[in-house]
Amino acid sequence: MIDVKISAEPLDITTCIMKTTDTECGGIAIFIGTVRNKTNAKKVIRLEYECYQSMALKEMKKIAADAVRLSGIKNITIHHRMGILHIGDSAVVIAVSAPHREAAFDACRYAIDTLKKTVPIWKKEVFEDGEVWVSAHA
Amino acid sequence: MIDVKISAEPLDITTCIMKTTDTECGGIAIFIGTVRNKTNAKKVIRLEYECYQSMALKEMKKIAADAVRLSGIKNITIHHRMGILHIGDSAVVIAVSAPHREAAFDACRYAIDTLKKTVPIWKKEVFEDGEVWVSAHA
Amino acid sequence: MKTTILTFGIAKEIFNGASKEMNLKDGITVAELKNSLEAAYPEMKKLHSYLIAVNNEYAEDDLVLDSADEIAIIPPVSGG
Amino acid sequence: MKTTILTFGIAKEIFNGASKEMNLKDGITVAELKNSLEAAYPEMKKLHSYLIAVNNEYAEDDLVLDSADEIAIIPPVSGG
Repeated sequence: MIDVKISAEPLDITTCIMKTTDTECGGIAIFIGTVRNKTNAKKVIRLEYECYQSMALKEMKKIAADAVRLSGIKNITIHHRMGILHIGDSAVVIAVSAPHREAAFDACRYAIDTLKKTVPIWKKEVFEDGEVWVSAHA
Repeated sequence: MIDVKISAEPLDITTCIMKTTDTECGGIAIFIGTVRNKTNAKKVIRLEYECYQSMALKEMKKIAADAVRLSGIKNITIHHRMGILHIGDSAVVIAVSAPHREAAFDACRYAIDTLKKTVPIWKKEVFEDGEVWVSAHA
Repeated sequence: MKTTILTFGIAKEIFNGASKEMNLKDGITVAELKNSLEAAYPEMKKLHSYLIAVNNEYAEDDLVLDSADEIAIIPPVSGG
Repeated sequence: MKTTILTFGIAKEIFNGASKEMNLKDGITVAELKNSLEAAYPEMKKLHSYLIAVNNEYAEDDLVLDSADEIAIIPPVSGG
């Protein structure tokens, strides 16, 4: 099962886990990316996420399909939040189930690492004294 | 923060995640071990868990402390269920938060791998035609 | 050929809008498009890197663009 | 010395109870205890492996036991 979603609403972690649970799988590995209160010691007020939605969904589906193909996992859910996020909010949830836990961990890590490299999603960090598009400049 | 628990009641995954969430941490890695419907193609009816509680808690605390020391993570929650579990029930939940996701993944994996080797907890698999203490014999 | 370029993130700010009508020469490649963009918007050269997506796929420099293509500027991504 | 051995998992079944009163010679080591256990309960030799815990810690073979120690038989663990 592959479930990929981009949502303007808060992510529901329990739903992601329930969708991914499988009685043939003994383990679920989950990664939740949350908004930190600081970047390089500077206080973060909020993050603003935007995406190129059609392409982002396509890239997320590729990651999910590759994770299934490469790791032998059975189910993967990738949900990413859009819009304005505050400290502690979940930006991304990735849940992976597999008969064996090694594959679930490998695939979960592969998915978040690759998402950060290839999926057209951008975040702007808003500080007290300005804002910056993350990674835009060297 | 280290939180270690052995419980006869169903594990509350949301609570484990909330306890582990930290505004200084950008990522949470979670592992949930669930009861599979089959072992080597044999249908599993239920699992029965028991433990040497005082020593199990001590070993779980060691794992948590080592995870903090070795990986530089900030928070780790390890909850293990006892008693009779049915297909799909969660036997163990490990949640780890860290400023960076690599450490969270490493520590989560270290914790479940080590728990399975050192913590005095035992499970009996009950099949339609018999039962077996897992790993007891070669 | 006349085409619309989609922009996101910092590129949206550099282009001052989420999409930009542009007149491009017929048979233009991705590499040539990048040169045109950088000539018209020098701020683009200050980015750490950026890619062009054509029809929702990352495009190689030698790809020839068509007026029917959906073309987008992809500045460094930062999801997760 | 008189002591109580705690047993778990399959060891509980082999010993037919969660704890067993045993008379051990004074100054007995963990290795000697294992020999005594295997002599009295040959089923123990069929286990994949097992360890002795003393006061909630895994014990080395040469540790000398005291009547005040909490001694437990730890068959192969299978948590998670």
